[in-house]
Amino acid sequence: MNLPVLKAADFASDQDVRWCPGCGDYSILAQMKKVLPTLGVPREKIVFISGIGCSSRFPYYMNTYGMHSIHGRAPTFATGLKATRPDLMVWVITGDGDALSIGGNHFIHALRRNVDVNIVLFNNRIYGLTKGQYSPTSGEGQVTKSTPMGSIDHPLNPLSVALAAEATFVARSIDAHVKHLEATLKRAAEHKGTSLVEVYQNCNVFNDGAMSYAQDRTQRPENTIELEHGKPLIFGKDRDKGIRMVGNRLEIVRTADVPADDLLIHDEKTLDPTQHFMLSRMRHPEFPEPIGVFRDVQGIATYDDQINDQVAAARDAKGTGDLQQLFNSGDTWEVA
Amino acid sequence: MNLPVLKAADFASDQDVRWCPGCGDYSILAQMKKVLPTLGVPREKIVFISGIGCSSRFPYYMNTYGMHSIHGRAPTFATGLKATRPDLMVWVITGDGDALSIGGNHFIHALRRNVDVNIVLFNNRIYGLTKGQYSPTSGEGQVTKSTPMGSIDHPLNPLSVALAAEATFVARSIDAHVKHLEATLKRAAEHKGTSLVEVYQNCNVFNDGAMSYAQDRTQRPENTIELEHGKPLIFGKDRDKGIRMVGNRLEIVRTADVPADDLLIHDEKTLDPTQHFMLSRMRHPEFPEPIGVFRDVQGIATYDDQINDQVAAARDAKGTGDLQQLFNSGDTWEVA
Amino acid sequence: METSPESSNSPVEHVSGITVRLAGDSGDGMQLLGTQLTNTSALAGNDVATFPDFPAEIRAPRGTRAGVSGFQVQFAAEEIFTPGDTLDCLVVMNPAALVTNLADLRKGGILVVNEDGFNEKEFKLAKIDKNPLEDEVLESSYRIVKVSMTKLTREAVSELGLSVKIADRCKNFFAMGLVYWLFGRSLEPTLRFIQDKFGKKPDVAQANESALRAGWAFGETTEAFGVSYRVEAAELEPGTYKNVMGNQALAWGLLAAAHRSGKELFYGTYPITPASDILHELTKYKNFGVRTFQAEDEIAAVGATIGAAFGGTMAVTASSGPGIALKAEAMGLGMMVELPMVVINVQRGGPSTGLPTKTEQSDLLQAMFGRNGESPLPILAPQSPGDCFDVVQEAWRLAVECMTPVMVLSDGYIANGSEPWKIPDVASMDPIVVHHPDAPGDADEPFLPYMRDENLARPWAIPGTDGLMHRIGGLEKEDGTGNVSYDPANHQHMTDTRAQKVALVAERIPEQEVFGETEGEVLVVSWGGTYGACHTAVSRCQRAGLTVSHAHVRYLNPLPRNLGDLLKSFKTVLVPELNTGQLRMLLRHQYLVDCIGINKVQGKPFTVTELVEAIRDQACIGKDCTVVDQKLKIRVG
Amino acid sequence: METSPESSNSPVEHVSGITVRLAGDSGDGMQLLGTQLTNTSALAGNDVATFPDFPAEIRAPRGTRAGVSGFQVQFAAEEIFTPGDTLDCLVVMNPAALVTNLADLRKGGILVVNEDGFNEKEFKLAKIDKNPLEDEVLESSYRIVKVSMTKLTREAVSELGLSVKIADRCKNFFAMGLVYWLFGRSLEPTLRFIQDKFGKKPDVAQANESALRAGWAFGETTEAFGVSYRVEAAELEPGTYKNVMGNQALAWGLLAAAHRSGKELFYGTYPITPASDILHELTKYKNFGVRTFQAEDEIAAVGATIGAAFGGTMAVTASSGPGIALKAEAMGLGMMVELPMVVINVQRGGPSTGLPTKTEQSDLLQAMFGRNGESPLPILAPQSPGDCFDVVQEAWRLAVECMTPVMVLSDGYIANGSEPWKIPDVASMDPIVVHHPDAPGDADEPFLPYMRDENLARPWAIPGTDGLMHRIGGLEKEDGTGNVSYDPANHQHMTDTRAQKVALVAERIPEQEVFGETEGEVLVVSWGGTYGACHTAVSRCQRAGLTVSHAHVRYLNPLPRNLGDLLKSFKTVLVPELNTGQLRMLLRHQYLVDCIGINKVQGKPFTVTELVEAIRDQACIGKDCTVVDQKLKIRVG
Ligand SMILES: Cc1ncc(C[n+]2csc(CCOP(=O)(O)OP(=O)(O)O)c2C)c(N)n1
Ligand SMILES: Cc1ncc(C[n+]2csc(CCOP(=O)(O)OP(=O)(O)O)c2C)c(N)n1
Ligand code: SF4
Ligand code: SF4
Ligand SMILES: [Mg+2]
Ligand SMILES: [Mg+2]
Repeated sequence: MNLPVLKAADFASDQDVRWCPGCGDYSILAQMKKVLPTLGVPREKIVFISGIGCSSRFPYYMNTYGMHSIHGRAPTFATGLKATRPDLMVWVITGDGDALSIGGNHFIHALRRNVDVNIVLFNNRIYGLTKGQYSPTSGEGQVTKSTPMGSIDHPLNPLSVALAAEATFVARSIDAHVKHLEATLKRAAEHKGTSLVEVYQNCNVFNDGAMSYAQDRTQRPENTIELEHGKPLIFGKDRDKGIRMVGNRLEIVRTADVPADDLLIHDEKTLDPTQHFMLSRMRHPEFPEPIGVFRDVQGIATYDDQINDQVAAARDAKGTGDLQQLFNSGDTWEVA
Repeated sequence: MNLPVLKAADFASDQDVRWCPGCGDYSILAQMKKVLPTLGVPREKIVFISGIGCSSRFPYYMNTYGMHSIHGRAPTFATGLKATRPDLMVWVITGDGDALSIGGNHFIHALRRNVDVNIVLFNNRIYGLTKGQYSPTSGEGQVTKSTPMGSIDHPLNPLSVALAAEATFVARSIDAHVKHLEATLKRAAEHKGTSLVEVYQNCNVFNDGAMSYAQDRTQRPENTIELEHGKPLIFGKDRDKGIRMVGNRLEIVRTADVPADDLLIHDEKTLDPTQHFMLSRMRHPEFPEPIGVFRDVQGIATYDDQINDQVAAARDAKGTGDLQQLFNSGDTWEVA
Repeated sequence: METSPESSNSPVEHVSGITVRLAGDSGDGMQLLGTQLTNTSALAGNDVATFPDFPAEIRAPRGTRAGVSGFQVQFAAEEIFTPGDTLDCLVVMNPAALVTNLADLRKGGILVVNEDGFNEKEFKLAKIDKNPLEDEVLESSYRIVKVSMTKLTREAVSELGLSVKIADRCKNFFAMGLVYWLFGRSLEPTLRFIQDKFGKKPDVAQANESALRAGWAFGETTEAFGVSYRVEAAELEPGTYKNVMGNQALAWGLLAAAHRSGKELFYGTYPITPASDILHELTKYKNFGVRTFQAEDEIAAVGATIGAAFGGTMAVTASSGPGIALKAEAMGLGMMVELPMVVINVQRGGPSTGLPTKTEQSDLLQAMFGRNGESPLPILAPQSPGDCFDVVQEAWRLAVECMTPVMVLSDGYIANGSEPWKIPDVASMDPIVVHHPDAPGDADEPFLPYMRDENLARPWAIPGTDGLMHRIGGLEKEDGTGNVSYDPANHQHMTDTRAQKVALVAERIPEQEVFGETEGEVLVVSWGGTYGACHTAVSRCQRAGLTVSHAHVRYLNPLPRNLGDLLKSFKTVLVPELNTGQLRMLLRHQYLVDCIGINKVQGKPFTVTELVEAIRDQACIGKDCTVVDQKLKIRVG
Repeated sequence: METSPESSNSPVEHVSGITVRLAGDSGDGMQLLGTQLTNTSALAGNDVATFPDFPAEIRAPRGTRAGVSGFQVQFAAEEIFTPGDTLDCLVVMNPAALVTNLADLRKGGILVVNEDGFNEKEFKLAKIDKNPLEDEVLESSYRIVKVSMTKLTREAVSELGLSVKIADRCKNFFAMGLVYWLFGRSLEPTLRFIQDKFGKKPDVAQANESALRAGWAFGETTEAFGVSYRVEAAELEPGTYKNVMGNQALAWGLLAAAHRSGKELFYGTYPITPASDILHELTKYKNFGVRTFQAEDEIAAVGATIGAAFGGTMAVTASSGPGIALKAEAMGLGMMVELPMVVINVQRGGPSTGLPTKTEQSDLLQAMFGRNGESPLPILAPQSPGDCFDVVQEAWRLAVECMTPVMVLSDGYIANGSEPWKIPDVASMDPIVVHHPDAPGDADEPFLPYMRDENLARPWAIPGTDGLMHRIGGLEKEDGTGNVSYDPANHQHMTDTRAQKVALVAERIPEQEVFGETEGEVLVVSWGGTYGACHTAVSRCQRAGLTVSHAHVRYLNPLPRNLGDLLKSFKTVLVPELNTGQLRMLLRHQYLVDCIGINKVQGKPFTVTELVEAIRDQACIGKDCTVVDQKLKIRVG
């Protein structure tokens, strides 16, 4: 069968998009609509499942199947769906509050089970929909509606947590960095197993500019570092700075000052997550923050494959279940 | 005031202990009763809070204040209590199911907030109380009541997760290694901020011997490695093996084959959790499993201190709140 | 030109009350405008009642119908209980606001339109074909006043040299000035507000002030209106007043309860509409010893609350329906360990995520039964924004007296509404007596954490007290000792005791009061936020000659001890609720009285008219009501 | 010596039924013994009913009262519905078992004691001062038979050279042999069981067999009993039978429902007593296409269930009270998105953690109202272990027909109890018709996911279907399109429609049946697991001459359409429940009938005697019941 060639516009639903003007969510929506047509998956085979939050309105805007579920639980719906319908491509759309506050547990369990779904975490470091309370990724001391004297919670690092939870694909991108975002979403879609993409997303109403160091086109080169598998970690507008490892610490060096092979070479494929974890600890302003794919390991069984494999194996071993035979098994007796 | 000198027996409540004969929980209870009298904290200032599970019956057996709460939520009760009563010493007793399955989210949030409570996680890699289903720490392929064809979930590593969640104190010990356990519990008690002690605990009814490689006195030296701050990582009955770092990987070496300063030196105090994370990835049978204190960093503000500091600061700045003044503030008018 | 009500030279008409709605795009600052008008009217001594109504989106698409934000206020020279049904005046800033609000404007009412907002682009956004202002019916049905607000505002601020964008942001102040002129309101409070709020940006402050004065001057100078209106001060109880919103009064009530019981306050919560503002309010009062905890979820919020209560702190948690559902399991524990705390549900439209920004009363049965097993809790509901202040204190008193979690059911309508509130005299507030037992005299006497007093309450012994060490938990506990017990008779006894403890509350709460006769034809029984509409409707019916009484139930569990007899003293019992009949169900069950429901589930409060009609229809069954109907046609109050 | 009932030479007495309880330490294998006796009796054609009762601890401390594990079984030559009230025979393995169980043995009943278990050490563990066997009252009140079971077992297996520990583990088989002899049961099924279970350890198998035979021989040889008993086969409906436990029948019912609807089964759950065994059972049937998901918690379990339902799978979740509380929010979503699924609550003693291993019926109102907002769901309850099989199929049928989650309320008593079950003929089971719409013919015709059929159900369009792409969620949705809607009238309409959809179920379920007259003096109305006790009590009262009828309600929401009229046709309506009156409340509200509750909250089922007395007391008010009372003294059936 020849699939009709789809365009980004074919993925737009008939609903008005209702985010604030200037919200970073628009860009993520746009890049998603660009990526999907390139995957060769028909629209009706795609499902978007979200929790609650500004970000979680996403499914309404996609002309695919979708569920705007309840706060924090999107991964659970996705798990049940994917386990029973492995033929579908399932996306989870979530926010920093949705995924890491109320939903933290489902988040780590989806990752460790390696359910073949793609999680896109819109991290604006704030609760948007409820109008501006701090979130688990808000900075220490951040003043918000619920923290007039500054937040006293130490923020969670979503990528560190994901890596510790046995994630097989972990990446980061930025709303405003559209090409990078598009490419990263595509990589996530292609990974078999749970993929997590953290997207720095500007909430221009309640947390404007919180990540401008990375979003702003002029600041970005100094404050972020684009990861590429097998390539050394180099950054800066003039690509004049790099990262090397000394002992088990990272440090910034001028590329001019050190031999090229002194720089840390990114290896997204290594099974041990320690190096990826180390990259996740690089935080602004001490370090440029890595963007791109931190980890993409293959060959770790997915939950959906395994649950279905066990069904197949059981059928192979015992034959397809026969209800009458089951009922008649064991001790029975006749009453005439 | 001279505090009466207490003995372990003074910490026993009048309730019959009701674990299965041979259960590892007994040893943890015994070591706890040994440690408490050494801390100089009066019994009435100590509170044990647990969730639900065999392990969570612990508070009933302690002659202190206690709460046997609901499944998975013990850290939340502890947080509310400690935030409002910083004068108390609060312990959280939990199981692998309680802390990591239903309670995973509260677990990571307590750690990141660095509430000054001590969490003891009884890890028997099984659900004991509900009679033998697999838990988030059960091994892949493990056959249990709920996984007749073997578990398909990839297990969670509690210490990795804790470290990723910004934990300031992370340790591991073993029910059967009583001296080590006693010392580790004491270290945990002494740490300011959340301390997590994972204890390998044998459930001799539903998962007997699952960790015998570490519990068994004869196997232990080959399969575990006792961490000591500032000391190289050496193990083996004859202390003839060590761990060194090559690139960013760990490997086992014979101490005889390498210069002494080639071995990895344990540093529990370093702020960057990467090295501690790396240690948490050492798993039997590829590696000996580290026991003892992985991480113990000081000076990170605790949640309870900060919440109370903000109250004090507000009082300093604005004076103790005056209700009448508040009510009369802003626009008011008189009706005669 | 001077701009104050006293300086106006236009003809003035005196009226007893006015209902205005201000409607525009959510970016147009309508909520601010409404709040200012409310405060100014309150300061003028009017009784006021408000109803803000805004879109669910943070910034819904500009110009669309979904993006319309409205604020309704009634101010009156007599006591009022609702923000009014039909509008005497509607101010609209754009076409979407016009089409979505016009239906509520009474025939002959004043319609003020920002003409500049009416153009093709806006029509398209609002999904209308042609300019609604061109409709002739408009002119003939209403007193329509078209004002070029955008243009006039730009002119007014032109000399400040601001960008057009910033200049245009002032147009709500222009509208405000106009409205103030129309209703003879003083500009002073708003001028103060502008200084407070924009003082740091003097040009913005100046621009807003200029726009405000320009609006006033426009009213005074042009003859568009001909006449302006005056509403005299209402006769309220003597005292000092201020205007309060429901969630604010609730927060202040918690402060008062803490004060009265000599406790510090712990507030554990997770943000959710429409309860979040309680958090925002309370977290300002750290210097009152308030500790707010924004938890990772609702379960953690209630867990921390129970933990704090165990430690001896006054502990409170709040949420809305979906969050309360999540708290159910832990609330069962709270009830089982018998610790005092207050659990607040600011109800919103349900079920599921429902209609988060809309009001409803559909969580009463969840409050009663939304936990596993037999787990009765006392339940109270405030009747108005100001009443939130009293009800939470009462809830805390009962919680301490009974050693139990107590539920409070507020709702979105009360939470966001406002009314004048008589400031209480703090010094003369009764204390709420809390007792924590001390170490026992005789150390050999075992402490009995489940020994009970005359209210069947157990002692609130707190960690830190020597000799009272004990363990609590969710397994059934032995009477007296509190040890785990599987004994069948003990379980029966404890189940009965917990029920009895709550039932006994009925002995210590006031009897149900009645507005009107205590027996007769029709009794209207209401609860929670519908008080104002029900009260107004009943008094209107009474004045029209119907024999109708009103009982507003504030204690929902247990119900007041005389309520059953009361119900049985009326031929007809009507129960208006913003749900499908939840209190009605409790009444029918408990008293076997065939109550009739008046139910509305539209995310909106009752209008008085709806209720009057429903009451009239029941009261007039089999009667000639011609005279009544004539009287009812005249708007009373 | 041959050991089979036929080979016995002792005098035999025929009786219509026997109630035995086997009690010992939880390490003594009483549950195994009980199960074997049950199965053997069932195979002998008796009707059987069982009641296992074990401690909450995994291995409670040996020898203590808390550690006693009991298993009660009634087997009879006629249809029975309960495991019996008082015991005809009690077998005890240690002093703790004796003191905790003796009260239930009827005067003159047989008491079999393992004498070897009675020594000072054991008395201390059981907290008794002196040897209870020395109490003379014992000898005079019961037919006591003391047997040196431990010693005799050791002797029986001595030649196998096993360790004492292993040898002693066989003593339950000795006891079993003795009991089998006493009631003329065949050893065959148990011998088969021993081979199946211990086949891989031949010496253990041999030891158990030897012990079993030795017990039988002891009964036959000694004259301790004098007489043995025979219970003839009962007259059950013709067919092939097997003995099933409630949770097992429930799991099989789910398999049958999946089969009938041509679906594979997804079961999402989190372990909890007493629901976990459903998971253990279902996970064995992967070759039936069953996928079980042990989630991280109950919320994830129900979430995954909704996800699977969205995908078109037959999806089911189960828990017990505290877990159901956690599912509340998501159940609201399930109701709102109108997807079919089954939610099972195996109720246990509440509130909070309560009494996890005990039975109760106290979650009915939670099922009805335990969610925020107006969120009605159909609710069904099985009446016995075997009935679980039918009820879950019916629940799935309704779920599909209505596109809604349906709740099933089982309980601990049913879940762990067992009874003979007539094996159905799979080939002749009706299909449950499921329809998933196909891609629309006309691609321009927009798909309406909330269009409704005659049952008000919406289409179950599943992902993967071209042209039917749509989005669902928890915000209120527009009629037809399913888009988010804040429209007031739409919210009212959707609220009404969801209620109506559930109400309409009443049209499609059977009318309420009555056992006895359909009008008259007394009607007993029951639901769920109390069926057996109520039915037995009512029939005993009927035979004693009381005019009492019985209506057992299986459909709890909506209630059967004729139920109201039925209730009104009786002078007195009694509602026995293992709670404080939950169905009673629904009936009083709905029908305004002054139902009287018979309530027990002790973690235990009703005894027939309790109910007979309660019914008699009500039925005899103002009457001379001397004759009835005389008749009631005689145990019937
Ligand atoms: C059970 C429950 N609790 C709370 C809420 C209120 N709520 C909705 S979204 C949200 C947080 C949103 O933050 P985030 O996930 O970061 O999304 P954003 O709006 O920033 O995209 C909260 C607290 C809810 N809908 N349900
Ligand atoms: C809400 C809820 N869900 C489920 C349960 C049942 N439950 C009790 S303990 C437990 C797991 C116990 O495992 P773990 O935490 O490892 O403790 P252990 O018994 O092994 O010490 C479960 C599932 C419960 N009590 N409450
Ligand atoms: S509130 Fe913030 S996150 Fe939400 S739509 Fe507006 S800008 Fe975006
Ligand atoms: S079941 Fe396992 S964990 Fe629980 S008490 Fe017994 S041995 Fe210990
Ligand atoms: Mg956010
Ligand atoms: Mg465990």
